[in-house]
Amino acid sequence: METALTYAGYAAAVWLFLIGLYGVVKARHLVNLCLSLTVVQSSTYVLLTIIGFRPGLPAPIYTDGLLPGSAAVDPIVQALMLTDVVVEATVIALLLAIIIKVHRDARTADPDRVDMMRG
Amino acid sequence: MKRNWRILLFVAGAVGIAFLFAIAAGPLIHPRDIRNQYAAAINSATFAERNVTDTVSAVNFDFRGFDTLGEEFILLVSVLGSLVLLRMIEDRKGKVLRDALDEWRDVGPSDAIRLWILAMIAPKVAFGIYIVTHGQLTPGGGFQGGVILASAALILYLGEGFTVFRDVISHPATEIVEGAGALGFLFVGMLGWIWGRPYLTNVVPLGKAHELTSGGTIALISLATGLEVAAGFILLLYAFLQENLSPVEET
Amino acid sequence: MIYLQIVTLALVVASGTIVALNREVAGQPITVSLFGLILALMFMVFQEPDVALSQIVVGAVGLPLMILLAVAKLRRDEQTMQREKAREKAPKERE
Amino acid sequence: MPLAPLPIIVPLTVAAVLIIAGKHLHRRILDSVAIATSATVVVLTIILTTQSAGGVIVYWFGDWLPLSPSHFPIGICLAIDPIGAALASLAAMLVLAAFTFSWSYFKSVGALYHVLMLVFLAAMCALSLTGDLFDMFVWLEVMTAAGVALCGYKSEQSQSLQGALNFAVINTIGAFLSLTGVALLYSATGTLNLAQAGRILATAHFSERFVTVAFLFVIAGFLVKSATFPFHFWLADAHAVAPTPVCILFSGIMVELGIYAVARIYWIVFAPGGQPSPETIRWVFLIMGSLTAVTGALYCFGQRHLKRMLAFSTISHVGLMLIGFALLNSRALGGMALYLAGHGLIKAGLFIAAGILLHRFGSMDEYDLGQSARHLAPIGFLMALGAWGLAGLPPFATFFGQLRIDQVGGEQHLWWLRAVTIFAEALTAGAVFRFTARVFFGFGHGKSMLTRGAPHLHTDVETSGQHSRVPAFMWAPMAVLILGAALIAVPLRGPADRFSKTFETASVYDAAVLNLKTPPAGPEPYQRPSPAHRASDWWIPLAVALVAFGSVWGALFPKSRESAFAEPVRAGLSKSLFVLRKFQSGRVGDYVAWFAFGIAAYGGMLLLLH
Repeated sequence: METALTYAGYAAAVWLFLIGLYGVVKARHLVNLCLSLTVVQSSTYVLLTIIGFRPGLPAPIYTDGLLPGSAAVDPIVQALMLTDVVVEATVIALLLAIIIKVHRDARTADPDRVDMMRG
Repeated sequence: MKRNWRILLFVAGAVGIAFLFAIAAGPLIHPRDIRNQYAAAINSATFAERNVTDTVSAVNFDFRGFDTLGEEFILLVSVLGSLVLLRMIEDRKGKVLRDALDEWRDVGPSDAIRLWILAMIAPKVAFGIYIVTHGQLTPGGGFQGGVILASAALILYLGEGFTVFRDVISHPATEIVEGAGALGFLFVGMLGWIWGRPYLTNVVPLGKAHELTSGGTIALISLATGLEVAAGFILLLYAFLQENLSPVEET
Repeated sequence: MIYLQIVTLALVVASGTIVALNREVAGQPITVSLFGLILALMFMVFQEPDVALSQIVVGAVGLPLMILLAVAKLRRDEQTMQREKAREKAPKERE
Repeated sequence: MPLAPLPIIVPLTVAAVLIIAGKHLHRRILDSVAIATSATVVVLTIILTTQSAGGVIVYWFGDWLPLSPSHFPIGICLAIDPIGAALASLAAMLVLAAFTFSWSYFKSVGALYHVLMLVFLAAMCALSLTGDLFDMFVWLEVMTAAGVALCGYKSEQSQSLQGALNFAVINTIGAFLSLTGVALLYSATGTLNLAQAGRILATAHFSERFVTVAFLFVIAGFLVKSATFPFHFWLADAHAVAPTPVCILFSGIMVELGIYAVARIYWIVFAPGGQPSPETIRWVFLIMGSLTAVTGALYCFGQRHLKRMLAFSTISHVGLMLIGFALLNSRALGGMALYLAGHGLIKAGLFIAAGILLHRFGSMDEYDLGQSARHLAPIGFLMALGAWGLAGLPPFATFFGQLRIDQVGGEQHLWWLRAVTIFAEALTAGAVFRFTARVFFGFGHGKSMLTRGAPHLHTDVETSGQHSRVPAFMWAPMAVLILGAALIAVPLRGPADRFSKTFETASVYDAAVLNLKTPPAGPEPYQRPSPAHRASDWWIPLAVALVAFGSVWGALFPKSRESAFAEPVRAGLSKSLFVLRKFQSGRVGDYVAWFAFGIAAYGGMLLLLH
């Protein structure tokens, strides 16, 4: 049963990665392109979650009841994700700011019509 | 390239990538013991060595604090980049700025409702501070608490409009807080040098477990991070809000 | 517990797919916020309260707000451009 | 106090202070502080380079040494070897040059420009010094974020930021795939430390398919950053919008750091276990490196905008560096290191020349400028010297580097590599020669057929002050950089050979990082190849010079002589350029499709080529 969960999580991560990329490739609007990136990013969260999860073990918070130092789920992947969640939000904000600027200059939000850099 | 060709190219690539993922699943599906060694080492070391109950905060601000330093600077640079991009478009200093919400404020809510909205700021700030300062004990810490603190500023905007928000936030001051947060992190890291230990060494007394003062530098770095994250998100909010306002002619 | 976990994974996949494939722009802040909440739920049921808290405050509130404001800004710019275009056209028609 | 973390901490601290105090400081003070900081980092990294010559310097943050009986690392370390430290010092030198160039003349918004550049510097140093896999990813992201912010920096002018958008999107996606790879590797080895991961992969016997895929995913973000085929599209777009000082860093060092990271990850993590097999790595990267070198050179010759031309030339040279890595030989790697240093300095000098043209004439377009720069002959002379260096001709470091790579290629019976080298170097240098000859010396009439269809970009003036003269703050760093690329060559040859051997020896690195009790035998002493062997490749620079001269002549005087030989060559080149230009579409969707396809292609090759 635990293996099934791992399979499911892994498949979910792969799916999110590819569907997010697909969203970027076919986006008709710069905002959608940018948001598809968050989907790609969430695929890494799902993957890290699956890697860090230990069936039946509690969260690594040793406050009440949990004996300090006893086995728990993996805290490292959580630390990696925790900072990433906050930081990537600001990166997305930076992208949105660029999009506002690009839209103003190119007078369109269709990524396929913004192509002054050809050749 | 035509769109169809592009999609074809992508689908070919995506099928390949899916295949690559499929053949790389082995160690994940059938884990070996070595996978757990880092986690186990950290889980047992955190409480014993640092008197901290939230292991994740300990990893973030102590064991792998150098990563977090990098992440903080991603945040800082992205915020500054957004400010550069958005701020230059128009200079609207000193002008009265209004948006759709302002019209609602004019006719809609009575002072009582506005008071209610503003009254929510206090618990929100308190909650944010709680989350920032209790990161070493319970889930939370500078990153989460910082965002909560920033959302208190959002309430200020909802209640009082952009002009008041701008005056309270006063953009240069917030930028200074942002820099101070980053500098605080760097400075706490340097404390180790005074004791002749490596950078980011936890040299502050570790305190008693389950108490607010536990964890030494973990709590301090969490605090600095909280400042920086809060200021960063407020600045982003400020920049994006300002984009949506039009200056009014003063009559 | 394990069924709950599988269900949340399915929800994550479904909402992520919606975000990636949605052609609408106006509705995106809502879908992204929903996606953020579901991710937070997933972190919760996989014993990651720290990440869940982080995801709730950022993914369900902070990020959608930025998106909302950016989309609103794009629409305002669009309107300004159309007005300018109309103004450029107008004198020609009179002639 | 050990110096190890200072190249990272010092610029970050100054950046944080400038955020707080920068608004109230005079522009000259800001510039002086920034120059002083980067000069300090140059000194620090040079000291670190010499110190690490005695052995890898290891520095554990937070005093978290590896656990004592098991040697298991739980913290993050800097692991500094001479090559990494030298790379950091190259980065610091280029930042110093960039700050000097932008002295007071470059339009600046408060202190933000200085803050972003200093954070960029810290990230480059951290990436070249760190010994932790996730840490590499973090600093890669810092570089991306700072780079994007610096691209958008000129945004008060009406310039499209589309290049910045392409840069941000494709690099972010690459970084996510890298993170996925790091996660997969962690799922198997349970560690994020480079040395420890390498040791576990060497002993734990994971399936070769898994290790191959993990390798590919981990390096994906760095391959994108290094702008190798087919992930190279974003680089030219980013250069077109980036201000000149930022271009110096993009072309001179950021892209090369991608190659460095690939080499570092391969040699420490994957080489000890022998998976993917060295033979596979060699062929895959030889193929991709050659493709990068050839396409980059073609694109480069087909440009009329100087910055874009130089950007494509960077792509081509990165391809040559990738070949240097792919030969999996310490002499070739030493050659690559020499080449990297020489190329970084020369390219930075050439970008300063572009900045000078923009400052004086408000344009960087070959045909718009016409012969307007004829009275700036000294600058033109320096630029021609730079092109000479790009061609890999003596006495530049690129010459010695390329010679090593070609010699090793000859030893491995890969004779066709010389054709790739000659083609890439001749065309990239030829393009710059052509530009110089036309703009500075007034040669040539008529437009070259090969630049037909090249974008005609408008570039906004980015400097203020008197535009009628070229301040010393601009031409002096250019002269120093280009002459420096020649002066470093001879003294650096020996160390490059010796320390590339250290770079490739994972056992020494592991022993230092993990504090292993029984230090394994050091790297076998480096042996110079016999002089007879070395002499055999001296004809290559001559061939490069001849081909470059031919290409320049053909491009400057298109109608002069319709020879039976030149015409088919010209037609062939222009046809392949016509096709290539379609791929360089400027649309980020296309680039992402190429990314997916490229990753799948890499994967296919890594799995199938044995």
